[in-house]
Amino acid sequence: MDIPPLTNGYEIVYKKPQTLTDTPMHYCPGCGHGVAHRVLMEVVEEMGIQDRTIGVAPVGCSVFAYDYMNIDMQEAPHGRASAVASGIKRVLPDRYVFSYQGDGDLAAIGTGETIHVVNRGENILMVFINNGVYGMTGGQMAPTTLLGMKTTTTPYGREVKTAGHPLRITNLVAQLPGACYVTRQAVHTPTTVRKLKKAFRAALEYQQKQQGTCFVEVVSNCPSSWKMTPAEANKWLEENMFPFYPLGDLKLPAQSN
Amino acid sequence: MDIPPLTNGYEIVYKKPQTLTDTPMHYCPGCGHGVAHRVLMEVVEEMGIQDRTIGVAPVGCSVFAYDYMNIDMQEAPHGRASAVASGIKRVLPDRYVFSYQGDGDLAAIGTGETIHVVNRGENILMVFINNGVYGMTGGQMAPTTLLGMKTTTTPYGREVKTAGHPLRITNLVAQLPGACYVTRQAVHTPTTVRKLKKAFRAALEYQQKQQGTCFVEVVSNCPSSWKMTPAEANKWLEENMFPFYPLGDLKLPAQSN
Amino acid sequence: MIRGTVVIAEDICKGCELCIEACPQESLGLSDKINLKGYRYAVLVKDNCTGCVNCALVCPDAAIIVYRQKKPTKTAGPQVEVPI
Amino acid sequence: MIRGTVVIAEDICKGCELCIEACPQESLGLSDKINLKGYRYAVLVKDNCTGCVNCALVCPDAAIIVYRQKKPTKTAGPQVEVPI
Amino acid sequence: MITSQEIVIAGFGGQGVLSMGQLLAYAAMLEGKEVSWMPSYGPEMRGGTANCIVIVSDSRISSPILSKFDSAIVLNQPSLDKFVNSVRPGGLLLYERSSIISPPTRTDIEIVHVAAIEEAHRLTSKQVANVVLLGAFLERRPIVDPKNVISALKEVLPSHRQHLLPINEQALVRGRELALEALSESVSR
Amino acid sequence: MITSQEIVIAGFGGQGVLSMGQLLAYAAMLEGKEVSWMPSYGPEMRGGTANCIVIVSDSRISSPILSKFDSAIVLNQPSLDKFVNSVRPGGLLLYERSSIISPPTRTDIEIVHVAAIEEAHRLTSKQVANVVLLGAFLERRPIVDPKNVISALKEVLPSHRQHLLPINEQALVRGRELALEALSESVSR
Amino acid sequence: MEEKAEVRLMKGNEALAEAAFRAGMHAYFGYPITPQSEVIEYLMAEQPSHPECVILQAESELAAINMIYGASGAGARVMITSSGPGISLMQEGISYMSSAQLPCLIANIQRGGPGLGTIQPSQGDYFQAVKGGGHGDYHLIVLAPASVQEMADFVFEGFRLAEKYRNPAMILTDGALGQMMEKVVLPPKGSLPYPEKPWATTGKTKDRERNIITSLFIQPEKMEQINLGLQAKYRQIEKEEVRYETIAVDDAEILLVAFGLTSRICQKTQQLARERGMRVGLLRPITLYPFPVEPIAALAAKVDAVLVVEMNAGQMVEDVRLAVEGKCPVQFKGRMGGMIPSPEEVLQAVETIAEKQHAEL
Amino acid sequence: MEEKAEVRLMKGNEALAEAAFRAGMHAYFGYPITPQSEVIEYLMAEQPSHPECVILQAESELAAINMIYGASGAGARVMITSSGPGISLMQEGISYMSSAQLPCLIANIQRGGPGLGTIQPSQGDYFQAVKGGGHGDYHLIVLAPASVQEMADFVFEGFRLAEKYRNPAMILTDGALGQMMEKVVLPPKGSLPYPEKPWATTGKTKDRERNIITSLFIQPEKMEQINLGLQAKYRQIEKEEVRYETIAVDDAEILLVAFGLTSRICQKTQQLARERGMRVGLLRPITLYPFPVEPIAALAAKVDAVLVVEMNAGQMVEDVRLAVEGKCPVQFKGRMGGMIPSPEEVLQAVETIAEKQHAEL
Ligand SMILES: Cc1ncc(C[n+]2csc(CCOP(=O)(O)OP(=O)(O)O)c2C)c(N)n1
Ligand SMILES: Cc1ncc(C[n+]2csc(CCOP(=O)(O)OP(=O)(O)O)c2C)c(N)n1
Ligand code: SF4
Ligand code: SF4
Ligand code: SF4
Ligand code: SF4
Ligand code: SF4
Ligand code: SF4
Ligand SMILES: [Mg+2]
Ligand SMILES: [Mg+2]
Repeated sequence: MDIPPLTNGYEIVYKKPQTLTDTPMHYCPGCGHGVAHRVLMEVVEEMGIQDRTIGVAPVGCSVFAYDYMNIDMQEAPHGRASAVASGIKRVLPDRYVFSYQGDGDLAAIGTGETIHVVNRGENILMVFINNGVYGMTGGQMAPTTLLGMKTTTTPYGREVKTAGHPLRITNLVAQLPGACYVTRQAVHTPTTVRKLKKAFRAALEYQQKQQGTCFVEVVSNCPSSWKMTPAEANKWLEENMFPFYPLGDLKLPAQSN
Repeated sequence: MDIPPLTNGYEIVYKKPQTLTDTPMHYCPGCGHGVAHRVLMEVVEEMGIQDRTIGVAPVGCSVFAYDYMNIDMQEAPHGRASAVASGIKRVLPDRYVFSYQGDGDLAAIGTGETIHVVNRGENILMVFINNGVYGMTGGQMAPTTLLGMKTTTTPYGREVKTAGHPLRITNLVAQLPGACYVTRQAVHTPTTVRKLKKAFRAALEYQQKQQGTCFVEVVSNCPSSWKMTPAEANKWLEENMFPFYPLGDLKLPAQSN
Repeated sequence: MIRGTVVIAEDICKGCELCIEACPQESLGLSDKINLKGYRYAVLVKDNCTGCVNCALVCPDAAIIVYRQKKPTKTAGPQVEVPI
Repeated sequence: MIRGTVVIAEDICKGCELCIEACPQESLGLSDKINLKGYRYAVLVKDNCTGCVNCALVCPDAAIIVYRQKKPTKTAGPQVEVPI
Repeated sequence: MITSQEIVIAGFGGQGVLSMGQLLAYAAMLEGKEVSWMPSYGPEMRGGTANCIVIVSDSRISSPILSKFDSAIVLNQPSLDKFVNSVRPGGLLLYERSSIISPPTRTDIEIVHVAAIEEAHRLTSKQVANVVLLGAFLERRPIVDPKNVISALKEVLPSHRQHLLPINEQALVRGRELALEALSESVSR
Repeated sequence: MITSQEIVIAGFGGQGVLSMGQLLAYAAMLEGKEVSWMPSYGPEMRGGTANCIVIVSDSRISSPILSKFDSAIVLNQPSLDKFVNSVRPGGLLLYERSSIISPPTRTDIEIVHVAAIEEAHRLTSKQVANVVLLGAFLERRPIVDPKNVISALKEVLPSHRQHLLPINEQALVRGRELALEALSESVSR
Repeated sequence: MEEKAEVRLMKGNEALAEAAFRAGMHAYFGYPITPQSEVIEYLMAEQPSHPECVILQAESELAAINMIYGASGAGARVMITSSGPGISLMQEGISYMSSAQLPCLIANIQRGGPGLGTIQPSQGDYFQAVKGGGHGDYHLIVLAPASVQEMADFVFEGFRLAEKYRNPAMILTDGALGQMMEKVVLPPKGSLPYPEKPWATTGKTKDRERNIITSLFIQPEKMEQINLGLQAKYRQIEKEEVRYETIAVDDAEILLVAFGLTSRICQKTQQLARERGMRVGLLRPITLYPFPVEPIAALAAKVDAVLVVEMNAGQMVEDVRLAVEGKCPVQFKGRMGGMIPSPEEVLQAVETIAEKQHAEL
Repeated sequence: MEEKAEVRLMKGNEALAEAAFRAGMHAYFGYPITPQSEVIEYLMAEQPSHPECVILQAESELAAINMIYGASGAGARVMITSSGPGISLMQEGISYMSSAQLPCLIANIQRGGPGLGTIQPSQGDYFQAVKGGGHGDYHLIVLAPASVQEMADFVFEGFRLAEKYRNPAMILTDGALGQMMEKVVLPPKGSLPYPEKPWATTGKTKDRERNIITSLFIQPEKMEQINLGLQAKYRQIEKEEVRYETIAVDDAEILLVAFGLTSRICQKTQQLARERGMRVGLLRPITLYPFPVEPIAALAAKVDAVLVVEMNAGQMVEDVRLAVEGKCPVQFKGRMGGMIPSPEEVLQAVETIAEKQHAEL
């Protein structure tokens, strides 16, 4: 994207970070993945750590994240992003390493890795995009799907009896001693975006201090699977997801030094 | 085992249940597995449900449980006992189904299954034998190994930095809405054995009421891996395991009807 | 009132309308035209933008550049101020 | 004092000594002999057993049967009473 | 009446390309014919172009995937560019007129274009442009009886959409008429 | 001096059967010989019987697993029963006297028994019964210099157990003497 | 609920799912993956009409295959479906089930690999299916449908064979057959009888010994016996269950060998070749295990050359070579990574062989 | 810390572990399983002397193989070890690594299968290792040691080949070789140079484009190119890296073919046979992939018969048959489930063949 010349007397106050490539993103219109990508890359740019940051995105809609984030990246098998990230971090302990995982990935097939990576306190950032469905494969139930919610595998709405309860894995993670900083954020309004950015920044700064795993849940949307317009989806999110997945910090590091 | 004839004027007040076979158990002297087996089978006998009980034991020292428990049983791949048990229970919903898993099995390789089986509230009993090591494979570190504890894979004692914290998976499980009854018991004294029996009985009775997963942790020993006599091991258990894994109920069913 | 403006990459925009929702000034709307990807894209429809950046913050496709009038009191040099 | 006794399956016993530890009466000890598996097995060493069942409860190999003197007051019939 | 056809139908994702193919296949099945419908796998997960291959035959169908066709029905320029040379000599290329900027120039095949989108708007439902095209196709290649297309539609439409039957029926008829008009135009030209 | 031997050593788990084999192999290696040591996999995970096959040779060793042996050293009855017929004619069967109830009856092999456990007790360490047997074996089959057994022991004993060297040295010597006595007994008999 | 045979236009994945209901499936455990997610979606949508059948989305393929293990061991008729990566994750479970002799039906709707690869159709998992992707010596019974009709039919056949031999059976197909629609005649529900399963763990009643499902036999002598038993079963399967189809092989000079989707493509090639006067025939293995060794060997003795066509780098061709044993040259034509060969490009390969053959005459 | 070459008496598993340190391994991720737990136990005990090397016990084999994936992608020299069931669980990860072209060394210390089986030695995972247990078309470079010395040497060789070809390499061995002790000469630490890995994800510096480790190529045309690239690499490996050993084959009438432990047993058989005046030779494939096709084909043209000996139901024998292509009869002698054939019983099989051969003369 060419940046247009400065309009006379005007200055740029906001533009896409250099840590995003110019490749147009394949996400559906209004999808929260794009915002989360951008905000994370803004932090990487602002911290000046592009050359020391390595990202891992597994299968899920964000599988092509490496096309958009202008940093070294690995694509991981479904559910294993945090294990892959641990492998990287263990051999390159001075780098900033993050995983970027969907709810299907992190809270279903990858549950074991999630719990154990945090329990070991791997010094990585885990970004957890909770959109309540399997977006990429066409909108099947995720562990985080709300009760009553219709998906392609719960066509009559999710029922406790057969499919169990929606899983607040972030709450579990927050209780592990290996967790350094655990927070739940969103991306659908200017305010939540600002907060998310602060959270990412904090998480990456903690990483330097080797205090354990930082875990940032982003309660996001999937307009396509939810079969809503982006605006409707964001409204639905506030009304339905937030009551069950309330925003805010679940764990802060013991000391701030 | 032939039961000797009643000594004149005496009556039997305690004998091995019929739900245990006569095969001598392969466990090391003093191993808690034997007690846990017997107590569980006593409950099955007393409830008269031998013909409706199906057990699942995965790899671990108790892999031969089917040689000792006189009920229909399945041997499961490492970590998957609760998934196997779910499969059985879903197709035979009126049977009593339990899994019997070690800490390596349930809390390491099987973490994902453990969390999701409980989260779905599968109506099974999960028996969790926590002896702080991988007994069967020769005493390697388990997720539950205490800090500082020496095992064959932590020859200098478990360290947080590399191996993370001991994992209290039972505490995590207790927070899932699918859990009906979660308790932590022991097998090393007459009193704890009596309590364990009550817990097993309660768990199987709840199963009938379809209220969700019952989860009974048994803090046990492994004299061989710990390189102690059975008596020493039980003392060490009280002094070291109990402070970190305190006995007692972690969750009771909402209503008792 | 501070004056601002936005430049929207029309080929990148997917017409999700989230910027339109987010703009406190109601400065934005959808164009009638369709871009190469087949989307009606977002455009400035009023000249009252304050450069508040809200639209850019919520744009999932990073399609928006926001400008603000330079504060005349400040010393020279095109300072890029990132407000969040 | 109620009188009891125990019968220990000497071929099954692994000599773990947990019953010995658990017996409040100190009625049990290890035999000097070795069984087929190579273990010194547990035996009654005193005649003061009360049939309290403690030893059987902790025996990992279910090797112990516990007997207790019948209460003479009770009506007839060999009742098996399981105290736990 | 022709008895067998190998057809490719191609356009943008939302244009009803796949369902047009299904409808045709279903109708042919109702007539007791052998049919196959093979959607293409675009690399895009959502949106992008779509196409399907429909084969109708009196005998067992061998390959459901082909690179040469008796007929092509295309609804956008990229699809036309992609398939124009896949039509066998003597075959048919039918396209939606307003969607094509540079029309095909082959002379060894029959080329028909109809303003299906315009017509659909006229019928007050832009959803039926594909049915208009299907009507036009069946005029030129009467591989199934249009009546059976309607029967097929009855079967596949869920109950809450059965009210759309009449408009589809009209679309089919209008397609047929437009194809006839197009033909007479080209004959008169 | 013989240059090659295929030996099986068998007994209960705790009797030091495996380490006796290792010691022998190590000593042979120190003399520049080719060696292999193969433990058996008993079906039992813990306890039960154990055995190992040790091969010492001047040339490259082919199969480390054999079913016939030049020598067998056995420390309990089940092992004797299992291996008595695996000794090649002319070979050696050495056994611990007190552990065997029904002695072997073969006449085509050399049979030697020593009271190694008794001797070990006399040396105040029942751990060294295996070394007594090793001394006896080396008297009959001098495949390595006993000095090298001691050197090997120096290498394998961890520093906090180096004080056990003298008693092992004695055990080795006593084993040798017992074997000589056994021989003279059988000769005089 | 009895249903009659019925004609429908269906996708292969849907036909497979519907057939499973009609074949009396008791339980399905699965996990979404393209290009087979329609199976679980169809099953979930139709489940209310089949209340006797459990359909569960597991948290992973690993959990799913182990739920299948448990349910099968408890006597249920069970199915699981997935594609490439998901099937790889099941290899431990499949090895266990083979060893414990648990019947089940596994469908692999193949996509292009290795790794994450593409979501396009492929036949790259032949080796995994036929040689055994898990550890140890075992075989799956492997059926390769070539039409939507067979996607349905082989569900019945798969269950039947799996239960007859107490062995996992696999339907090895691909994304194209899963997504394409054809006419399919569906057998009525209830037409596949349930065999007795006296070995199942349904609760130890007084009148029998306890049942044990296990693959652990710690004594090697015993484990070898288990293996010999398995091998004897495989020999029987090889003797009795080979299935294949031939087209115009009687006078063929060139023999095409292909399975699944590529066999359909080769059928077209065969027609085109005959139109051009070339004597080309086709043999399609229907069972990949047991493999039609003898029919291929017999034809190999008569033809000038064999051409194997696959959507992979050459996998079944090894089994063909083993059958041909040098009796005639065996050529290979493959596409990979989700590419589908066209009948015309296969024809070209045939022509090249024909020319070479003539040049050599 | 430089160390000199050193002679030691070690178990195979220990030799492998010690060699890994000396070969400059950066990271090992593993999970206990018999009969290979000594590897991680040894590594953990010795780790303090190798502070540059990460040794981590993962929570599962699945996590371990993916840690290997990450660490290898980050440029590290990595190793993982397991046995049967654990290796099966890694199949998805192995397929991914093959596709993403990540070097690593995997050791499978085989035990008897299928399923949980036994903990006794076996060669039952040959197919899985050589044909590809995971999905898609890929090959591992497979080395089969036959001595403790080779357990150490092939660690160096495995790392070297893996890095040279950017491909996973596997040491396929068994519990007996893992547990047995032999003399081993250990090369000094630092003797295996580190190649440049410009593709590794170490952080995108200004002077280069970002590095991406992926196996996803959604466009089939692109994925086919990736596959063609892999196949070209495999052809090169087949051309350049075949390793095998022969004993007394020049005048052999009967050729034994065996790998790993069974090749040692066959060596004894070969000696016994010669002692009995039978002209028996032995070919031992050292690389199972690439397989020594040509040497076997050449010998097949000269000998009367080939006898393949394996501790399985007959797996490598297929590759031998493919090489022999009917030139002479190929017989098989196998034991399963953890049973080890004795030299004498192999000799018996040889005698049977010899008799038959003579009867036919
Ligand atoms: C082993 C394996 N199983 C299944 C899949 C198919 N698959 C790809 S992404 C995905 C889930 C995506 O959901 P989520 O992680 O929530 O990400 P989202 O697309 O919603 O952002 C699945 C099941 C796969 N690629 N690999
Ligand atoms: C996939 C797989 N990985 C590893 C093993 C080896 N293994 C068998 S049991 C076991 C752990 C046993 O520990 P635990 O579950 O705590 O049971 P315990 O023996 O302590 O009672 C392991 C790692 C296996 N059988 N399968
Ligand atoms: S499917 Fe959902 S999560 Fe995926 S890109 Fe579209 S909106 Fe986003
Ligand atoms: S190893 Fe430990 S857990 Fe296993 S039987 Fe022995 S004492 Fe019990
Ligand atoms: S910068 Fe603020 S005022 Fe201007 S268009 Fe964007 S949201 Fe509206
Ligand atoms: S938010 Fe971005 S993508 Fe959406 S309409 Fe506005 S400019 Fe376009
Ligand atoms: S029953 Fe009680 S008193 Fe008697 S031996 Fe046992 S523990 Fe001692
Ligand atoms: S507790 Fe049981 S096994 Fe242990 S010594 Fe007493 S009788 Fe023997
Ligand atoms: Mg999601
Ligand atoms: Mg344990």
